[in-house]
Order: sequence, then C-alpha cells, then structure tokens
Amino acid sequence: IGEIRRYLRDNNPIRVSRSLRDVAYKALQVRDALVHRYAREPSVRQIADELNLPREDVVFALDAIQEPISLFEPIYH
Amino acid sequence: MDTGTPGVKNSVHMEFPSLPENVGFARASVAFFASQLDFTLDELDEIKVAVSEAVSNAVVHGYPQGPGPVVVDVSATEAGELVVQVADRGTGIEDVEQACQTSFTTRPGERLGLGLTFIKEYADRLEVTSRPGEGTVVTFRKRPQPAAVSQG
Amino acid sequence: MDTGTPGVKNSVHMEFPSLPENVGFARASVAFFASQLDFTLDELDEIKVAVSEAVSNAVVHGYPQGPGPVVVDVSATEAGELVVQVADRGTGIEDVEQACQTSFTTRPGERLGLGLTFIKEYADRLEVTSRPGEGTVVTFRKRPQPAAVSQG
Ligand SMILES: Nc1ncnc2c1ncn2[C@@H]1O[C@H](COP(=O)(O)OP(=O)(O)O)[C@@H](O)[C@H]1O
Ligand SMILES: Nc1ncnc2c1ncn2[C@@H]1O[C@H](COP(=O)(O)OP(=O)(O)O)[C@@H](O)[C@H]1O
Ligand SMILES: [Mg+2]
Ligand SMILES: [Mg+2]
Repeated sequence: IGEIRRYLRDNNPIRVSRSLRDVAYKALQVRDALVHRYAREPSVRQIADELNLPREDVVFALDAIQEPISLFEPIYH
Repeated sequence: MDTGTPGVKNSVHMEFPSLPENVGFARASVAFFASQLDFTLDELDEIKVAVSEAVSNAVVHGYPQGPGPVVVDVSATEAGELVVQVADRGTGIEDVEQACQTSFTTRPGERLGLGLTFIKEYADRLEVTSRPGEGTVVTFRKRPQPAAVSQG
Repeated sequence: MDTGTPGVKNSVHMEFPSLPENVGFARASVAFFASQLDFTLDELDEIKVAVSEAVSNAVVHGYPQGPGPVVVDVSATEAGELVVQVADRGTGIEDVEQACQTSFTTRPGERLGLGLTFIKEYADRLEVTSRPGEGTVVTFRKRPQPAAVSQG
C-alpha cells in the first residue's frame, strides 16, 4: 500500500487546482507530524481535526491528487 | 435506508447508471462516508481500491451492452465496522468460485483478473452472490485496525 | 436513476437518515459529482454551501423529533447544468414564500434565517415545494459561468 501511495503520487496527470493540492499536502504533512507525535498512524478523522477542516474536505483533496479510476484495470486507456 | 436497523449506526444508499465516470463518484463517496470511522489514510486507500474494483466490474462485466443501474449501500455498524455492498442487475456470474480466483478473467488479454482478489486482500471479509441473467451482489466488510506502533 | 431521461447525461440518487454527520457526506458527494461539469473551485464551494443548507434544513426543521429519510438527487444535463434536489418527508413548511425571505426563521435566537437566501444567491434558480405534514422538496440549478478573463 505504501507502493500504491507512491504510485498515486507519481502518476498524477490531471490538473488539480492549487488549493486542493495545498489541502492534500497539508494533510500529508499533518499525518507525518501525528505519526511522529504518537508513534502510530493517525486516522483521517484525527488529521482533519488537527487541520480544523471537515473530514470530507481532506478526503476530497487527497482523492483529487490521486485520480486513476482503477489502479490495476483502468477502464479507459 | 437503515435508520432503524439494529446494529447499524448510519447508512447511505446510492444508485447511479453504470457509466465509467461514476466509478470515481462511488469511490469518493464511500471514502467520505468511511471517514466517520477511525480509518487511516492507507486503509481508506484500500477501501477506495475495493470500491473501484467492485463498481468497475458492474460497469464492464455486469452491463457490457450499455448503462444499467448500480446500487451501492454503505453502512457503519455500532461496532465500528464498514459494510459496503455493490449490486447490479446485469449479466451475473456463472461460477462465482472461479471468478474469485486470482488471475481468472472472462476477458483475457484485456483485463488482469485481479479485481476480486484485491477486494479480498483489502477487506476483512468478501461475499459474492450472483445468478446468471439476474445480476451480482458484492459485499465487503472492513474494520479500522487497532493502531500498530509505527516503525520509526 | 436517470439513465434514460432525455436531456440528462448522468445522475445519482442518494438516501440517508437525517443525521448531522450526513450533511458533510451530502455536501462532499454532490460537489464531487458536480466536478464532472466545468465548475470553478469557487463555484464548487457555492454548491457545497447550498447543499449544506438544504440538507441541514431537512435535519433541523424537517425532522425535529429524530432521524427520518433524506433523499438527494443530483443530475448533470446534456446542456451542462447541475440540478440538485433535496427532499424530506418531514414537517413541511406552512408558508414557503415567507420561509424564503432573508432572516426569516421559525427558530429565532437559535438560527439566522439565511439558509434559503444563500441557496437563492448561489444557485441560478431555486424552487421550494412543501406541504405541512408531508415534507419539503428543495430544487436548485446551477451552470458553470462562462470563464471571465482573469485579472492579471
Ligand atoms: N459484476 C459482475 N458482473 C458479471 N461478471 C462479473 C462481475 N464481477 C466480476 N465478474 C466476473 O468475474 C471475473 C473476475 O473479476 P475480477 O477479479 O474483477 O477480474 P477482471 O475484472 O479483471 O476480469 C470477471 O472477468 C467476470 O467474468
Ligand atoms: N426542510 C424543511 N422542513 C421544514 N421547514 C423548513 C425546511 N427548510 C426550511 N424550513 C423553514 O424555513 C425557514 C427558513 O429556512 P432557512 O432560510 O434555512 O433559515 P434557518 O434554517 O436559519 O431557520 C426555517 O426556519 C424553517 O421554518
Ligand atoms: Mg475487475
Ligand atoms: Mg437553514
């Protein structure tokens, strides 16, 4: 799954607006900070709380920087 | 709608035509819903992959001739488990056991036959029921894993 | 499900109990669906506000006694318009015209009476139909604005 994350991060052909990218970037930063602080993987809910954003906005932004419909079996080529 | 089902804390019912663009909609919507449980980002990614695979299957295999209805039901149980059900009324599957085998596909050359394998891998439990000519129901369950101590 | 309705390109039907946490779900899911049309991020934010207000109203005013079913239908027309309908089977509204007036609320002190005003402001068109005891249907439509030349 770490590989999936990397794949998703490296394969991002679609244009994603600056501010969505910012939210996603901050979410990943906060995640790292929380991992550091508590020595375990935080939940999305904790990340959103820390950022003071609705959970869905964090999920939305992270989804926007990913995109492929299906990692393994794209419908479109 | 499961307002009153015992053991169910919250649930959403969704229906949409089996258009490729709705694979992304289903993936994101289930992830929005799932974020009310204590999933990590990696677990959420696993959920997204599982939803994508199940809905892609409905689009590609369920309705090869053109769009038909896909129904997605998601719920959060009182015990903190996510239950996702993806149903179509399409072609159905002749042999479910075979369909679930790694690398089995009825479209060799074009597809990899890994979709159901990934769902099985990422979910705690997978159930597939299907009847040829009547459609397919894929149900998977997943619970947030108790926090592992991270390797610094 | 509007697979075949003329003029409708894509549509999603959603149902969920009127729990406060589902306001966020509806807001995000509709915004995600809307992103298949050419809305700017600002327009998507306006859509999010409108959906939040409509669904909050169903939660707060439609079902003051406890959760009941909320139905959200979203579609994208061939002409590129987003149509959002939020329906409940709750208390209904005595006087719709009055309810739509800025600052009118049946819960003064507690609420501001701006929800429907915001929807009217952000949508191209708003329609509210309601019958006391039967429920309320709020429908709004919005099209992406033709791109303005950006100020350097
Ligand atoms: N919803 C469905 N409707 C009909 N057949 C399906 C459905 N889902 C899966 N199948 C069958 O199961 C097989 C294996 O599915 P999967 O593991 O996702 O691999 P793939 O999609 O790459 O073929 C498919 O090739 C198809 O024959
Ligand atoms: N879904 C609904 N069911 C019942 N009454 C509603 C609904 N939506 C709006 N109303 C009525 O319309 C009034 C105005 O709504 P709104 O402009 O959103 O302001 P507020 O929610 O702050 O009161 C509400 O106070 C309520 O009386
Ligand atoms: Mg597949
Ligand atoms: Mg209101």
